Amino acid sequence: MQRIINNPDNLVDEMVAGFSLAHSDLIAPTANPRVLKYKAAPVPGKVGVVTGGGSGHKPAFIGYLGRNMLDAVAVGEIFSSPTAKSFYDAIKAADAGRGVAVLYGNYSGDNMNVKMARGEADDDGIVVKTVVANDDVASAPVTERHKRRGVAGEVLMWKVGGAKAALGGSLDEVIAVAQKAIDQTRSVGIGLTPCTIPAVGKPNFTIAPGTMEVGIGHHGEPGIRVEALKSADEMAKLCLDLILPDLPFAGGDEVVVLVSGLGATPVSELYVFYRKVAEILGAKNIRVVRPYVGNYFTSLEMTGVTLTLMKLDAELKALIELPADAVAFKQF
Amino acid sequence: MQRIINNPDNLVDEMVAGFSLAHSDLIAPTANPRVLKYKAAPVPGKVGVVTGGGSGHKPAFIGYLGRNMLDAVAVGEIFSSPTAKSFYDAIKAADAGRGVAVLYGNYSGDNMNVKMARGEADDDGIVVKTVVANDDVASAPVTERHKRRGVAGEVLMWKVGGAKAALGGSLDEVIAVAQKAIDQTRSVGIGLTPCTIPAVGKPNFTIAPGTMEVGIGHHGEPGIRVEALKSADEMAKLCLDLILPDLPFAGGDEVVVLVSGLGATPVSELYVFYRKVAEILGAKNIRVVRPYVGNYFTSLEMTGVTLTLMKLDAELKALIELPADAVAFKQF
Amino acid sequence: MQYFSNAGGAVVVRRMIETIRAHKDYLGEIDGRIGDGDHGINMSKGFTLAGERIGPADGFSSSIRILSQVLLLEIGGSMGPLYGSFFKAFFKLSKDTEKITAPLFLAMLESGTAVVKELGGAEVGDKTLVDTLTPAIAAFKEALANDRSFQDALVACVKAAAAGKDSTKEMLAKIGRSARLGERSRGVLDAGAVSSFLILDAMAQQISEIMQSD
Amino acid sequence: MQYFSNAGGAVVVRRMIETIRAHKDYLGEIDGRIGDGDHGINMSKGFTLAGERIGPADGFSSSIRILSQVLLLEIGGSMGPLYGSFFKAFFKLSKDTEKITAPLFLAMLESGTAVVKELGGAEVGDKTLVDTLTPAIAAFKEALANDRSFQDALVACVKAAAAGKDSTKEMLAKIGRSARLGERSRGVLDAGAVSSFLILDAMAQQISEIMQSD
Ligand SMILES: Nc1ncnc2c1ncn2[C@@H]1O[C@H](COP(=O)(O)OP(=O)(O)O)[C@@H](O)[C@H]1O
Ligand SMILES: Nc1ncnc2c1ncn2[C@@H]1O[C@H](COP(=O)(O)OP(=O)(O)O)[C@@H](O)[C@H]1O
Ligand SMILES: [Mg+2]
Ligand SMILES: [Mg+2]
Ligand SMILES: [Mg+2]
Ligand SMILES: [Mg+2]
Repeated sequence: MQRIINNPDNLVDEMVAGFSLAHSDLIAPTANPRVLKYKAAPVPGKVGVVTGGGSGHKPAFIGYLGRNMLDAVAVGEIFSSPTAKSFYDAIKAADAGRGVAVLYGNYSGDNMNVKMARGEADDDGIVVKTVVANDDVASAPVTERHKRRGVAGEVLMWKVGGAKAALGGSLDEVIAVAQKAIDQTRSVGIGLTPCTIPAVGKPNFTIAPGTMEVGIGHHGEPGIRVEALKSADEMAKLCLDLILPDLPFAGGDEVVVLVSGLGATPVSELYVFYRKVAEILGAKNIRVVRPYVGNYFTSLEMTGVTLTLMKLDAELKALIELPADAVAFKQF
Repeated sequence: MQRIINNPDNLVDEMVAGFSLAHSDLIAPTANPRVLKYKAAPVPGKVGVVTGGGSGHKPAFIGYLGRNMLDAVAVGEIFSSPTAKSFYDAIKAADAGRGVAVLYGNYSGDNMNVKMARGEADDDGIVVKTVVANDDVASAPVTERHKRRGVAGEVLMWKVGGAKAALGGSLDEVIAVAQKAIDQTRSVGIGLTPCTIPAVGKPNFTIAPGTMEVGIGHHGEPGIRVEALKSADEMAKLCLDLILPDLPFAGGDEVVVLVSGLGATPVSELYVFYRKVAEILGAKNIRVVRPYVGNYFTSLEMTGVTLTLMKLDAELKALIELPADAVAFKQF
Repeated sequence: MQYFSNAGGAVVVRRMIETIRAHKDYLGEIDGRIGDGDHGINMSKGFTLAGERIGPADGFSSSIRILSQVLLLEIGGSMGPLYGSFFKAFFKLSKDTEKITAPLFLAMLESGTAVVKELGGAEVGDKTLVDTLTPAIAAFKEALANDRSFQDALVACVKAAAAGKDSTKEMLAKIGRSARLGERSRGVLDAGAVSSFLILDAMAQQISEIMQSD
Repeated sequence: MQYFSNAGGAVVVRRMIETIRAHKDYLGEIDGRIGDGDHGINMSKGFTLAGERIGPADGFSSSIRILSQVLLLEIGGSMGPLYGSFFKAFFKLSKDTEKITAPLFLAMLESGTAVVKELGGAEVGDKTLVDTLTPAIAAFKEALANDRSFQDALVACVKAAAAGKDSTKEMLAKIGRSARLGERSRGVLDAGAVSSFLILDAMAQQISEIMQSD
């Protein structure tokens, strides 16, 4: 394991410490070492926007803390949901009296811990509502969308929800638009090499050289099928073939495209991939209003890519366009 | 080779095409497909700032095109200097009549191609001056600094030079301050796993598991020594032990710190590393005015880290603090 | 009637802790085949922490409360809330009782399992720890209904737990990270089903060793 | 006096192109040991492109100009400017001459090598292509001074080039990517020294085949 770590058991704490030190202009620690917040949070008069999840997805989740984005984030162990206590503390750190929107991904640990945290917050009189991201088309048929995982589409949900809150939206409005954002969003990933949880010390799944895993999960959950490795252009087509009919997206639509590496894929290759995505969408008269290409939601040192599309209406478009200032999401 | 590519021979062209499509808000193509420019370049009344280099270092070099940063970039093949013609075309794309500063790294191909491009530009009456980055302490003794390679410190040189030009500096002023920036900057890298040039198809060097290569180059040039793999804290100390005495940096200094991953190292680990760097510098009373942590200058999918420190004076500090808007460097 | 003493029952919790620690790698390996491989780490971390905090004055109830709180407050994942709530039920039902009898133990098992099902939404057949717990409770209950001893009921319970755990091997996962593997989830035991079997087995063995009668 | 015809000399350039293409992997491998492994790719790409552009009407001078321009304008790296300038000298000195004689060939070699040294700053002993070119030229020159034929001079030239190339094996690199490897650069041939040997060898062989006398 060729890693830059100390004792793997301390990895998350040391990462959080380094992150807080490096970004003290934007981020503040809280009494709970597993909760970070936007320095200005709770922002007076604003609905709090919170998320949380396992670590190992840098820059998710803490990289999206900031102005017009997230107010507080609960930090879990590598690939493991944060504790209910951390979600609860994050909710408290974000609450300015107008309620808190917890916008998180559909994993059973997160569902349970958010549920328990919400119970605690209720007792404090904090109004908490949730949106559960389920943008990964590969993780269940469209008829069972509630079973689908949340993946890189969460970034767009945070962007939209964070913007609505920043513009003064009520809790119900923030929840409604974040729900709309994720309902209009579809993602799929392709994995090319596995990753290793440092405390485990070896990859807990394999992808044979010369093959690729279509629909892989962000924690290495196996995909829907294993195929012979394809060219970048074919991968782009394959991802769009899974995504486009699912919503469906159609000619005339305006979309946001987010191409995220899974960690170890050179960013140059993400642009090669995006080039073909743009070409195919162009041919179908689907207009890319805003492309994001980079490492937005990773899986440790996995190699591969996820493609996310969000269909815009006027409201979503305006919220996506709003400036934001987070460590990993600076838009002006 | 688990990569997201088509024909490796087209990788650079397709990457440039994807990049141009994705960032048309900031970037414009030029008649030479191997030259990209900041959309507003040549900026009237401003000294042009140009760089160039081999591909495979994303977001370097094209990710630093933008407002208050670079005006034009010459793009080479993977790990290979751009052509003299591309440097020449980049110079022309950046020239607004006040001359052009070419701020590049000390590699023999780049030296030769810039030299030839400069010859052509001279014939056109464009005044070109250069600064050659040589921040890598591992690449030659301090007595032979002119032999040292340029590595991640180039980003800070571009930031400073770009800012000076944006503030209306003359060519000589831009050159002087970019030279000062690099003179005050020291870097060193540690490599943990090798990388593969797609057209070659296999790694052209190896790093045995359980070892690390101290002082590795950005193209896999072997380091100054191979050691048993150390903890993140020990790596941080080791890097500082190489960097601090070289300038030297001393108590009371104000510095910029840039920690860059080499491509495949999870960003969480860069924060673990930074945590220790900050701790050691704090103990020595060296004040970190601005830390940058992320993938700023990579080597395809190599695993590892580079550490860069720049010692500030009032002028450098002001130039570092100036806002900038580039794809990979947004500071407001 | 058989019982074990609450005051002397910390050993039951300690025995669980030892077992989970000893099986850390094994649990990780099982989780790795169709999950993300961290079940051993998650469990071992929480159980170890709890072990460090259980003091000489602690009995069964206060020990299991410590375990429950560590899991709920400091572990996270799926296992933190599920096992945390599971053990919390044991604490709640036993905290005011010195002699822990078979009917009380049954009530704790039933209450803990009900919370797990409510919180996680899993039913028998979904390939989770519920597949271990449910038949184990049924066997324990049936033994009591047939007037068997606490001791005998524990043996029946563990036997049924083992069978329940093994039954997950051929199941299609319907919940958690492996839920959508479809056919690919078959042929592998469920990690939570295994850890819950280990927990029941450790409890049963230790209770047998400290069992008393009056 | 021996000469080869400029008009019929495109084959000399074609022969170089074939050789470089045939040794693409070998050159990459050598560069990989102490450089970045792309020497074969860089060279083969430029030479192949040039090969596609040389037409039936081209002679030696116009063919070598095409090669030179491709290298200079489209290849980059170290080899683009170095070999580009090297071949440009061949074009410049031969463009107005139909019979290319030994003294003219010597002048081209000398002029090309001078540009390479000037541009790259390498001297003999730095572990670069200069270590192949310099002794090769000296041998050619000496052969002419001793009134040997063009043919004989070419043989001497290639022999010295081979020795020059081999001499790089035990050198410490002083320039280019491998310059700071110190002792670790010893024991491996220099990639540019090898490619320049292959180029001289290919030229010599093809010139021998089309050699004429008057
Ligand atoms: N909703 C749920 N209800 C019951 N058990 C669950 C649920 N989700 C997961 N599990 C159990 O959790 C186990 C995995 O635990 P662990 O690996 O520690 O957490 P994670 O899935 O977060 O990595 C599974 O084997 C399964 O038995
Ligand atoms: N400054 C120089 N002068 C002469 N030859 C050089 C110089 N720099 C590099 N070389 C030659 O270039 C060769 C490497 O070429 P290549 O691998 O194509 O380019 P790069 O070094 O840019 O990867 C070396 O083997 C050496 O012979
Ligand atoms: Mg997990
Ligand atoms: Mg190269
Ligand atoms: Mg797991
Ligand atoms: Mg090379």
